Amino acid sequence: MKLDVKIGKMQMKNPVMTASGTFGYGQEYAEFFDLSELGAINVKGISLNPMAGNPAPRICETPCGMINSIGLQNVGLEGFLSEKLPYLRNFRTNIVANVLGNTIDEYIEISERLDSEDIDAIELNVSCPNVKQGGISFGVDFLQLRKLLMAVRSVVKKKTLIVKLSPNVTDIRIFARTAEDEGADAVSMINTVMAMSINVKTRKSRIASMIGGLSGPAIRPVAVRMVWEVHNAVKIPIIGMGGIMTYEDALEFILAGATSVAVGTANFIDPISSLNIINGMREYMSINNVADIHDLIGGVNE
Amino acid sequence: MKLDVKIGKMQMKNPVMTASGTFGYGQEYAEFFDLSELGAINVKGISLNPMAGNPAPRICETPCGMINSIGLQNVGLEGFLSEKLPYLRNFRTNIVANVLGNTIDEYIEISERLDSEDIDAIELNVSCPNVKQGGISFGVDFLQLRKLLMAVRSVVKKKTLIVKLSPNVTDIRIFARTAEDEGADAVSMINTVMAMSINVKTRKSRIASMIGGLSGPAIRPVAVRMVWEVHNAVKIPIIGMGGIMTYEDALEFILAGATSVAVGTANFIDPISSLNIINGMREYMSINNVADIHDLIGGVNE
Amino acid sequence: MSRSFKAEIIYNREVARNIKLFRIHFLTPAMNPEPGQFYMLQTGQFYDPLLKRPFSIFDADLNELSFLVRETGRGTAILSHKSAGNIIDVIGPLGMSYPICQKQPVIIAGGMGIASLFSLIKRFSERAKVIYGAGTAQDIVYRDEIESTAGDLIISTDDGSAGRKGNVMDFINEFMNGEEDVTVYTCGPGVMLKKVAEFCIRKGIECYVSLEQNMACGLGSCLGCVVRTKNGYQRVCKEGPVFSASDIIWD
Amino acid sequence: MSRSFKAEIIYNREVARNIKLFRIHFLTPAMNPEPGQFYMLQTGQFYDPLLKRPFSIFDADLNELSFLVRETGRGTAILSHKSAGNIIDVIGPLGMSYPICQKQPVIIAGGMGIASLFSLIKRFSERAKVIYGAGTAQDIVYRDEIESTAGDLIISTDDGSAGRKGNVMDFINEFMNGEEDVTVYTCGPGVMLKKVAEFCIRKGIECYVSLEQNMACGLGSCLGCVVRTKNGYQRVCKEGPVFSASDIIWD
Ligand SMILES: Cc1cc2nc3c(=O)[nH]c(=O)nc-3n(C[C@H](O)[C@H](O)[C@H](O)COP(=O)(O)OP(=O)(O)OC[C@H]3O[C@@H](n4cnc5c(N)ncnc54)[C@H](O)[C@@H]3O)c2cc1C
Ligand SMILES: Cc1cc2nc3c(=O)[nH]c(=O)nc-3n(C[C@H](O)[C@H](O)[C@H](O)COP(=O)(O)OP(=O)(O)OC[C@H]3O[C@@H](n4cnc5c(N)ncnc54)[C@H](O)[C@@H]3O)c2cc1C
Ligand SMILES: Cc1cc2nc3c(=O)[nH]c(=O)nc-3n(C[C@H](O)[C@H](O)[C@H](O)COP(=O)(O)O)c2cc1C
Ligand SMILES: Cc1cc2nc3c(=O)[nH]c(=O)nc-3n(C[C@H](O)[C@H](O)[C@H](O)COP(=O)(O)O)c2cc1C
Ligand code: FES
Ligand code: FES
Repeated sequence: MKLDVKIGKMQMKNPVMTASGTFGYGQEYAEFFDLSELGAINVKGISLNPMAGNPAPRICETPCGMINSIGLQNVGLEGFLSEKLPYLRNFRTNIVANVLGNTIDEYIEISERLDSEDIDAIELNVSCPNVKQGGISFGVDFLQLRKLLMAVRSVVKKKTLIVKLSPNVTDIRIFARTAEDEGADAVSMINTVMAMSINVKTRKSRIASMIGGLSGPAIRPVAVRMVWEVHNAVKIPIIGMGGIMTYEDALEFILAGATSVAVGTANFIDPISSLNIINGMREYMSINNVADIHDLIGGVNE
Repeated sequence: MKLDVKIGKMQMKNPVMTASGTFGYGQEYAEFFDLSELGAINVKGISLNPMAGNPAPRICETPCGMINSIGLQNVGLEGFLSEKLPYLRNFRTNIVANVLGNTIDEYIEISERLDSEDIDAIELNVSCPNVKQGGISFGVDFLQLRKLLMAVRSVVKKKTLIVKLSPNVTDIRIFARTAEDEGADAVSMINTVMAMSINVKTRKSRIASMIGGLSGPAIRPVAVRMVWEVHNAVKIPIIGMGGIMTYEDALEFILAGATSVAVGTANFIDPISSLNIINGMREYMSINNVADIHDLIGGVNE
Repeated sequence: MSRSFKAEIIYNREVARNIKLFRIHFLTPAMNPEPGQFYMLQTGQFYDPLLKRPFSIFDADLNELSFLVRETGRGTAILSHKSAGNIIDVIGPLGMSYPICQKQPVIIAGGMGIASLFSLIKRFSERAKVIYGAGTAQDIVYRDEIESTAGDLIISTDDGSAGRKGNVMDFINEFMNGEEDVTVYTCGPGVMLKKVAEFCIRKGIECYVSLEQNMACGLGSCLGCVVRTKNGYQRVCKEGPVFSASDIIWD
Repeated sequence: MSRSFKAEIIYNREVARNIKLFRIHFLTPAMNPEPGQFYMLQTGQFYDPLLKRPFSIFDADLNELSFLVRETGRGTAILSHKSAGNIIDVIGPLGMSYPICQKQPVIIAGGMGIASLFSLIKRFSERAKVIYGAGTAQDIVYRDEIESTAGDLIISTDDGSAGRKGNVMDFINEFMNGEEDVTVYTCGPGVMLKKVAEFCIRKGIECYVSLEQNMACGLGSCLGCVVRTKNGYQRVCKEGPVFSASDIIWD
């Protein structure tokens, strides 16, 4: 049974990775299962300099979902390389570095540096709704995205380059095509959906920054639809995510056209979700006589 | 205690209406409560000619939501006027006619006719994701929307004109502003979010038409966010909807900036939801010493 | 008296493999159902699962209703684990019942189809001729009651572990014995319904089928639960679930 | 031995108005908690409510854990209605416990704050001096146990219906009796914590507070549960829930 997939130059032993921002830098999960089982680990968004993040409360629960506005709290590029990466390298799995810049120059600086470090892929977060001057305009304006990608692709020579797409757009295919045209190796999708929840007792937003990003099972049908749309629009591989809780959910994305999937919010609810998903996938393939996971990619019947 | 609100020329005794397509033409609900209690009844989308709708299955459940692809099955304009409207007029409430055309001319023909009939408001559905040639392009292309509204506003002289906005856009404020600029009396939002769900056993979409519209509590945080955005962008009243199940949910929309709210999917789960919501609102106002519902509109604290 | 009410679970007990008899008691006055009608039962406490689920009335008496619930997914899993004292919201009775015709009734139940037909068998009592087919012996419910109620009964199982070996189509001809002046009532898996319907249409036998479709409201308002009929799309929850077999477009 | 395990509910009984003692039994080997640590408990069966909820360890012994659960919203409503035999997923023990200092321990519990401090009182036993304030008599739990365990105890209620009338701040001065060589441990409503913290900081008294914040993971990975400290944002689930009062930026 073949579960391995390839995203750009990155060989994954199975299609399951963790979603950026939902798995810390791995440490918190290592006590629950062997992280070497994962296809890849995607880390919390990395900015050039350390960021403090947004005021609290940063999260709240909504029906079948949660809103977060962490505001890209992170240790910064140097902190990542010196404090976090060495630990992650203890595991036989791929490391994807999720990158966020305020300007094209920052994206270039971080990406160029990461291109020569011991990581496997660079994921450009151009879609985080939680940082004001942040990457968001790249994610909802495809001309900006084109400019950004031309610049970044020219400095990312060795590593796989992934573009993480925002769902907060009219036609996500345009952004996927832009990524493909500008030489991205893959797109990952979806980032969180912009959302708000109000406590009617206090008449305040449930998170300090008014608006945040919705994740979890609530958004899965939207994510699956978008993956299917993009699958019909581009040839580069898709990393699908949004509310994956079980292996069935993961397979929905694969059937819709994703080559790989990422587990996000599920890590909060059950720390071994991603392992269960890998095992469930394997079992499904064995029961249904699927020899190679590639036989399922985009396999939804019309 | 004042619960009455005004949408264009339409006086509502309370802010609660039913959402188009979720309340039939009222008949099914009359046995459960007195429909005269409602602020307004919004009927299933009306097209020029009767429409058969989409093949089955047309609906499926998703986490905290449902996807539908009814495909605008309806009795057509004449059927509505002769078979449905007389019944609805037995109740002392407003009737909103939700209208869907395939072309600008169809929208004009239906709207012009309805303008001289015994209804209270016309709601242009420019955002139904379930009809191929349907209104959807008007809902995601603001230049098209402008053209449509210029034409329709010139024939809708007596009735309140409402534009129902699609959430499947990058910036919903642009569409709301277009509606305001072209003389719409109000915007209603949000219609369903385009979505897909795959049965991994059959490897088929759970609904026959692959993609449908997501409604229910899952989308509420997205809808509330959009209402808040639009409230900060236009002056015309907003009719807010998307996953309202309880009076607290309805108040979230009002605090975010909606003048009126519509109850949709909740009607399926509990046929007296809208009545409970009206009563709950009244109780909240009494407990919290809110004399006039207008004191809550847009009242979320930043 | 409203068709929307709260009910308390009296018991929930396994009556066959994976099948529970789910008995509830209205807490507020409710209407009496007719054979073939159904109810929408709340499963989740909050919004996942969101929608109520449709179940045929299995048996009804004073203030109490019984349903047969087979666990197949999330909603039925929750119902199967509810216990005495739990309260749920219920809507019903809903939909059209089986028309009670004067001709000889022939009732053909496949598997869980018995849930919809049991109360019809009771209604016709010894007049009823029944074929009740199932996969295997463990899937059969209330065999003794049906045996003592119906005038005539063939039990069949695919594997021969109970009754005769075969599926209902193998016995239908023999059972009707050339007689065509009967009314057939049938409920069961889609494939079986289609075969029974085609058989009856071919022979000019009056036949009523009870159909299933995903439902949101159960009230006729969402237009979600349609089937194709010669009169266009019709709602299983309103014009159905019982349809005349000859009205359905079987494909 | 994993911090993620399944547990069976042994009982769930009301111990005060709206407060249940929720006792569970591990089904797989689990670790022992320290006073001040907490667990994440599953509430919903599917995805609504989605997140686990944090609860302080109230009491622990061989293979069993107890929590005090006050019903305040959807998740706690579900927990309050779970009954013996139900199985839930649990993660824990999590977070930092109260440091066990050598000085005289003064324990100040406001309302549900007792949930976090009860096991600390047991740990210090007769060394502990305790102020336990609540709104009214009906909100007080385990008064007898606390009375017989602690060396010294003031019970206070806002309405005087049990113990002395007033809030904990009214007694703190009297209670400490000018003595500043004590360690204060406190948990309760935010306003009270702030007052106690400011009091201690002013007097140079060592003080540990247990804080609450919305949590998603409880593990330190989501960065959702932060509070502002002099060392930047810190996670309540990881660096906390117990913090030194002087590290917190109280605003
Ligand atoms: C009129 C009618 C009468 C029925 N009577 C009975 C009965 O007496 N006993 C019984 O065990 N079952 C009966 N069913 C089928 C029962 O409604 C489904 O098994 C049940 O809804 C499955 O829910 P779930 O959450 O467990 O399954 P899931 O697969 O998790 O449900 C997902 C969604 O699909 C829908 N769905 C899945 N299967 C069916 C189905 N066969 N029919 C309609 N909707 C479905 C569910 O309602 C839900 O919206 C009846 C169905 C209809 C339409
Ligand atoms: C470290 C810690 C220990 C706690 N110990 C206890 C305890 O021993 N006994 C007890 O009864 N309660 C305790 N709480 C509070 C308890 O977690 C909340 O009352 C509970 O999460 C409310 O959930 P709900 O679904 O009923 O409320 P809802 O208001 O419906 O919850 C909505 C969301 O808000 C969050 N939330 C609401 N109130 C709080 C709160 N005070 N703290 C954190 N998150 C909150 C919930 O987790 C959920 O994500 C503790 C909280 C923390 C952080
Ligand atoms: C708490 C939290 C933090 C996140 N941080 C990041 C981030 O730093 N960079 C990024 O690209 N996406 C981030 N995301 C988005 C996730 O990677 C993922 O795209 C999204 O949550 C949808 O998947 P899910 O529904 O499985 O969580 C974050 C999501 C959550 C919930
Ligand atoms: C079954 C169904 C049918 C609908 N039909 C229409 C329609 O005909 N016209 C329209 O403008 N919106 C239609 N809608 C959208 C609703 O009016 C509403 O905008 C949407 O469902 C969000 O609200 P809710 O989450 O409360 O259902 C329909 C929604 C559902 C679920
Ligand atoms: S289930 Fe809504 S119309 Fe039948
Ligand atoms: S709850 Fe996730 S970091 Fe604390």
